[in-house]
Amino acid sequence: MSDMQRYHVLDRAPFNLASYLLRWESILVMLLVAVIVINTAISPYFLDIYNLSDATFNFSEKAIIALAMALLIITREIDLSVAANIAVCSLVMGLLSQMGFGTPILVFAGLAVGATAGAVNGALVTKFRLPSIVVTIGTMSLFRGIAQVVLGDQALTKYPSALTSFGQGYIWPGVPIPNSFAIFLILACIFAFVLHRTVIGRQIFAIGHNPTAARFSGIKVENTRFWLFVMTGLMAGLAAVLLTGRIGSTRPNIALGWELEIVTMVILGGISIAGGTGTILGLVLSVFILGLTIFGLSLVNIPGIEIAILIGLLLIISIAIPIMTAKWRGRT
Amino acid sequence: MNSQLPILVLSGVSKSFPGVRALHDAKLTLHSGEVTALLGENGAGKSTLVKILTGIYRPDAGEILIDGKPQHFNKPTDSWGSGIAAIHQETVMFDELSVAENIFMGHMPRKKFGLVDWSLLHSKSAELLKRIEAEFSSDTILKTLGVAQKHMVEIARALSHNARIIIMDEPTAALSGREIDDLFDIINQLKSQGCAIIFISHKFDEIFKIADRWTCLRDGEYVGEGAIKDVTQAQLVKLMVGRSIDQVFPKHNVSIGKTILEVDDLSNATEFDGASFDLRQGEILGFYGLVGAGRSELMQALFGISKAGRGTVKVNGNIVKIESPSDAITAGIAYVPEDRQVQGTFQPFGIRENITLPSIAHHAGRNVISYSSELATTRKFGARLSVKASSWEQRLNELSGGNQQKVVIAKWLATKPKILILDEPTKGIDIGSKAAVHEFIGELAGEGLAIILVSSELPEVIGMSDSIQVMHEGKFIKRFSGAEISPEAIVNAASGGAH
Amino acid sequence: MKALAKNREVLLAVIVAAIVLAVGIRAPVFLTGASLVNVITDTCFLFMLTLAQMAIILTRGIDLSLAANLALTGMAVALVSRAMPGVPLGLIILLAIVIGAALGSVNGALVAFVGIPPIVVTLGTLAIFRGLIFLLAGGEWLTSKDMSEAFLSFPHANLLGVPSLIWIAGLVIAAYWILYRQTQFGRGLYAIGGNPTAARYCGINIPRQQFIVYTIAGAVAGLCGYLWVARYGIAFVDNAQGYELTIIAACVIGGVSIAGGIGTVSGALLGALFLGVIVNALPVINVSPFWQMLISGFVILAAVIVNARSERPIGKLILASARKLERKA
Amino acid sequence: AADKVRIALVVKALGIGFFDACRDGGMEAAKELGNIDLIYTGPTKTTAEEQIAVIDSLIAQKVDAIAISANDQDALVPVCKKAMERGIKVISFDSGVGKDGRIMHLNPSNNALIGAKCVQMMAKTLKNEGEVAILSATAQATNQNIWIEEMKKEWAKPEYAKMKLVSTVYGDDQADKSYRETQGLLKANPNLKGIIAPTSVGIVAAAKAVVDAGLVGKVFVSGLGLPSEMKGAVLAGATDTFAIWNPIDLGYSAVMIAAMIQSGKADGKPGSTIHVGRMGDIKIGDDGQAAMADPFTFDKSNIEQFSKIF
Ligand SMILES: Nc1ncnc2c1ncn2[C@@H]1O[C@H](COP(=O)(O)OP(=O)(O)OP(=O)(O)O)[C@@H](O)[C@H]1O
Ligand SMILES: Nc1ncnc2c1ncn2[C@@H]1O[C@H](COP(=O)(O)OP(=O)(O)OP(=O)(O)O)[C@@H](O)[C@H]1O
Ligand SMILES: [Mg+2]
Ligand SMILES: [Mg+2]
Repeated sequence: MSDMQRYHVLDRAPFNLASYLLRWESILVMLLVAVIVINTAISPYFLDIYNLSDATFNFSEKAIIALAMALLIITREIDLSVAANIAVCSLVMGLLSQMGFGTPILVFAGLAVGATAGAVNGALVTKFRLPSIVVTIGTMSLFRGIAQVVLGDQALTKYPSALTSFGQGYIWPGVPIPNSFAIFLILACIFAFVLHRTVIGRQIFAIGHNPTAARFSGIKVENTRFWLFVMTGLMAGLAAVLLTGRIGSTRPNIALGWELEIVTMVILGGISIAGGTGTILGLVLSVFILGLTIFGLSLVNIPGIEIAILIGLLLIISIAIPIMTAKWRGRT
Repeated sequence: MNSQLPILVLSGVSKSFPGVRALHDAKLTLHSGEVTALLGENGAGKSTLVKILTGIYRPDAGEILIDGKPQHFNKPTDSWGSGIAAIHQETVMFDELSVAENIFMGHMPRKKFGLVDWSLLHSKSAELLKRIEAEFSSDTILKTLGVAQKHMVEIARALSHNARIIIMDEPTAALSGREIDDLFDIINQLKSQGCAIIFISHKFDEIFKIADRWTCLRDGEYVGEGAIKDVTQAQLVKLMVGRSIDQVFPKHNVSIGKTILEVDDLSNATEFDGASFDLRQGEILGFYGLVGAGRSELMQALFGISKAGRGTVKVNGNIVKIESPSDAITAGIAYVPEDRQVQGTFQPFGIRENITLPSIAHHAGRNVISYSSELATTRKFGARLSVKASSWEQRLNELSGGNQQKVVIAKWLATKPKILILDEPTKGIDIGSKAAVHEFIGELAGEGLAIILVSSELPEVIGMSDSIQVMHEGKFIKRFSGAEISPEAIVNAASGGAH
Repeated sequence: MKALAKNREVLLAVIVAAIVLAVGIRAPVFLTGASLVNVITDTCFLFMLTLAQMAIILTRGIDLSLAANLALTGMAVALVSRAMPGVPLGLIILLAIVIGAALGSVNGALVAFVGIPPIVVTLGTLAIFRGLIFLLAGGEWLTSKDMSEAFLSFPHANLLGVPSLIWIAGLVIAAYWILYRQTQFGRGLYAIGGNPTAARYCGINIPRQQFIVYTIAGAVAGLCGYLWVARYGIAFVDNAQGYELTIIAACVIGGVSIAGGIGTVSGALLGALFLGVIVNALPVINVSPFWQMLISGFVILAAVIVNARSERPIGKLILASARKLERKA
Repeated sequence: AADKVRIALVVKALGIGFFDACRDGGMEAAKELGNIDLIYTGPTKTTAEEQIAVIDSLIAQKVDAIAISANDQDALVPVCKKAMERGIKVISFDSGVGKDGRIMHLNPSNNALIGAKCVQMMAKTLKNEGEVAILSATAQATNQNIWIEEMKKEWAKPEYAKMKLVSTVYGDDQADKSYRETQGLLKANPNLKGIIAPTSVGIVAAAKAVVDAGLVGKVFVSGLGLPSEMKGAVLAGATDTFAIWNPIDLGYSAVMIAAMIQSGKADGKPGSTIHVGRMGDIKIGDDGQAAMADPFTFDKSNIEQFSKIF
């Protein structure tokens, strides 16, 4: 056409160091470095490969759920029932274990129950068009309620040793990488690849930016959301398998309050609660920042609740910094 | 007329956004009792100027004089105080609130203790509605109104300020025939009351009908002004675009091929009834009707957005079940929606990601997306529609409305459809781009694409289409073709009169 | 549409009444005046906090820190009362309101002026407030022995046979009703949630309104903080733990749209009453404690589903025949 | 300070009055022994997962001994085992860790005795007659459940035939829930005469609810509570008697035992005896458990005096 060259359009915006440095991931990297430096300074026990590896036990299960939750949050949904879901998964595993089933069946059952519970959430949200925050507040009570009705004041503690040694174990004798942490790392790579390199990932972002336009673009919005709920449930099931194995016991209050910790991980990772933005790299960095902050501070025996204050501050300040800088840059 | 002092003088106004110079040393002069048309291509800075005049943006430099006195607008209420009111390009409406609240939001009449004076609010609103001959009451909840009625509420709101300067940023973009005439009646009424009016539109027939003067912007800069009676459309277009555009509706001589789409008795409970038509390769079928005639609803049902209750759709002679847009895309149908903000664009995505989204599977071998393949497509369609941007990664919310529209069209062409449905494709885009779009539509038809063109702009429908289907209140009235096509007959049919 | 909203509220009211009656049949004692007053009194906190939360949700925000604010303020005034048993009650109440408002204004400032998403801000302050309780009291529990007689007895005092807690809740409800229905500020909240850009074009100072709304909500939470501590006679870190979600559930059951811009006072109050009746009724009819959580989860879901069904949008009425039908209905 | 012996006292959760009193006892023991660095710690929530994280950090710090009151007797076993494998001496007190996860367990008192005591106190107040309900903490609390079990055993005795257990409810150690549950009990059981709350949160809330309902003198609350928190209830008349062991002594003993075992002065093996400072000798039973002392009862006569202590 005659005016093919009417405007000159670059392929990419020219490189701009400042905006590169102000990317969320860069800020998180700086934060992570700061956390490591500070922790090393305040405790001689921090930079110890065995200690650090043990520390990962306490956040890997949550981080695994956070991966799926991140995708859900990108599509403007949320699942607050994940922790309660763990309770139901663990419950079913415990009951089956009492009946004498072996580890493979238990693992399968944990995953299946988790995915089913996720499907319940997904169906309620997508079929009835309900806001997920409310649905999952409801199913949170429902799921934990089920555990409570079945277990009452009892605990299930008879688990096959294969399961417990998996939950408490390391990938290889002598290699200080716990199974749960290794699973998290592998899953993080898979999630990052899917989200950032594949069609489905692009569609997930599109749904988060503008669900209506996504529908008009031929994306099966409700379908995708449904499967993301199932995926989140599945990850909760996986976390339940690992956690049950690790502590070898099931009570109705297992994993109590994890939902907010997981949401905190996701948000600090730069995944916007308004949908559409975020990276898995950011999430992984945030997992390390939170995990190492908590571990480092508890090494000097700062009470958990004071650490919680710090994390609250960290969350607010770290989100405020880029917003403030952007404002300030916009003004000049 | 120009002997009197101008009511508003704006001079040396500049405004930049990060990376974009929206206005540079712009100027504008208004006189009482005159309509001034503000002209410019998409992204020329018209809406930005409006937002500066209404206190929404603060200019980086420049001066605003009203009655010779300098003004500083920091927030919308400041500009109301100086007698300026505006109907913005984006709808400024609250669906859940009543008409009266919509009119007076931000300046409700109040009684003791700052409580809202509901009775005064409603009586004032009723008065305003009566003045513009609206037929709904002031306590109607807005979302129950149709588009044209909503538009009247916006006009009532502008009037509620008793403003002497009224700005209308593309007020006719969502209106058709009769409603536009109603609007012009109101404008004339305001003129006679001594108001100065800024009228922004990309439709020249309207400009020549209503405006007294014109001011033109190009790339944010002032390029000239004058009286409407002294210029021709070609001169104005040249000023706006910087070159001349010869043909607005290029009618290609295309050999029309075999029937590709057959729609039989498509109906749903509330929106359209008994839609039957067929479409051949290379054919452009226009759909005309008043706003709210149900054209978009029909097209959306065809595209799988909503469910039709009854009827069949055949593509290439085979019945297809279209239950979702992805089914439609698979069947080779593409739909450029009418509401680009809500239905068409992903604002935080860049141009590339927007354009390739519906056809993303073509760029992904085994699900993994290839960036270079995406970029090639983006360049091809972006350049062909002359999208103006700094880079292909620029976010959509940084583009002007018209350029966003081009991206939306590009993204559907990239799906390589067999049947292309265009719903108000040139709504809000400037004359130059419009010509490019029309040219392109013609070319596509030449390549054998079957096209449905839904438009509320009569010249466009008549100029582009081989035949025209008219709808009224959800029903098919008549399909005009060849010599039957005349503006009078079509408008008559669209208002339900041709039975 | 208006009729539809009314319908939903009527429906909710009928459901609440039905539950009360059903419980009454199994345990007649539930229907006695004293017992019903008790239920209302117990739900007073939820009434006030639901309205406060509604104002925030209307502006497309959310406040997860209300319960933590309540607990922190409660602890602060309890500490004051212990340190200075002689402080007059009026001053204590004023102090509670001021502390609560100050905490709320932190949320407000971060949301409105810095521009951080509300859920992030309040997730953060939720943790911070809870932590501060621990720091403030050094982990101690304050019980009735640490509080003065006047401090403790106020929520139970009767005025014209009605507990003062109900009076206070009544005042707060009335104030919120006036705010929502009778002021431009309140209508502006609906505008902000309905269409923020439009609200800005209408000259509404969105940050200012957001700030005020969070601050008022904080003040209400602070007031509830004192009342809570006085009523239950204990101040500790876990006071009202998890209550933030109950408040949000009450809003949504009452028809307040999480997407902003929609919600009525009567709806929100009914939503709160609904939950209040459920939690009070279950122990009375001897439902096994293990079943309570399951039942309340189920009931929340049921309420939300029923609610959503009545909210289904109908298509555009373009066909003349469809419009006629609609008019008849 | 480097050569000091570091002993961690891990409680169910920080911010609970009872455990703060335990800490005071622990400090006393540390001071008495001289070379002890006492780390008082615990999670924010009473869950096993959080407590495991705390233990993990103690292992990383290479503390010398841990005395823990467990949130879950089974879930803590693996991590405690890991601690012991790394040379840390682990004992449990108050609420036990399963056998494999600790060297020995110190019960505050004999469980059977506590259960019996609760029933006996109520029986005395009610003169063996009337309807009684139990208000517990969470349904998962190990010690609560053991005590309720023991109460039921005592209840089976013929002298309580006219005293009926009508209901058991759970207040989750939350003031408002406990309060509401009590209100529910009062409404659902119009003839209720007594409430036994073997939890320090529950008992306070229950007494408050009884006072607020104007049922002082008609319904009596008993159970386990701290004198400092129960003073109001006793003076108001809602509570006639209640019991508790001395948490200061409990903390003292736990730290003392941990220090003894750590220094090799005792091995903590079943059947052995440990000398526990001012508490005298404590004998470890064949199940690896020991009992510290009998529960102590409080009423109007001694509440003033003890409410100043703990
Ligand atoms: N908020 C903003 N941020 C960044 N750039 C902006 C913003 N608003 C407008 N622009 C840019 O400023 C320029 C002028 O835009 P404006 O909306 O005023 O154009 P217009 O003349 O109204 O065009 P149209 O006819 O398409 O409505 C465009 O290049 C646009 O991309
Ligand atoms: N009831 C409504 N509420 C909100 N927006 C509306 C409504 N009706 C139409 N609109 C908007 O107004 C514009 C024109 O819509 P509408 O589809 O009614 O007009 P039309 O396309 O000219 O008529 P039709 O296609 O039905 O013949 C679109 O942007 C649409 O989204
Ligand atoms: Mg514009
Ligand atoms: Mg249309």
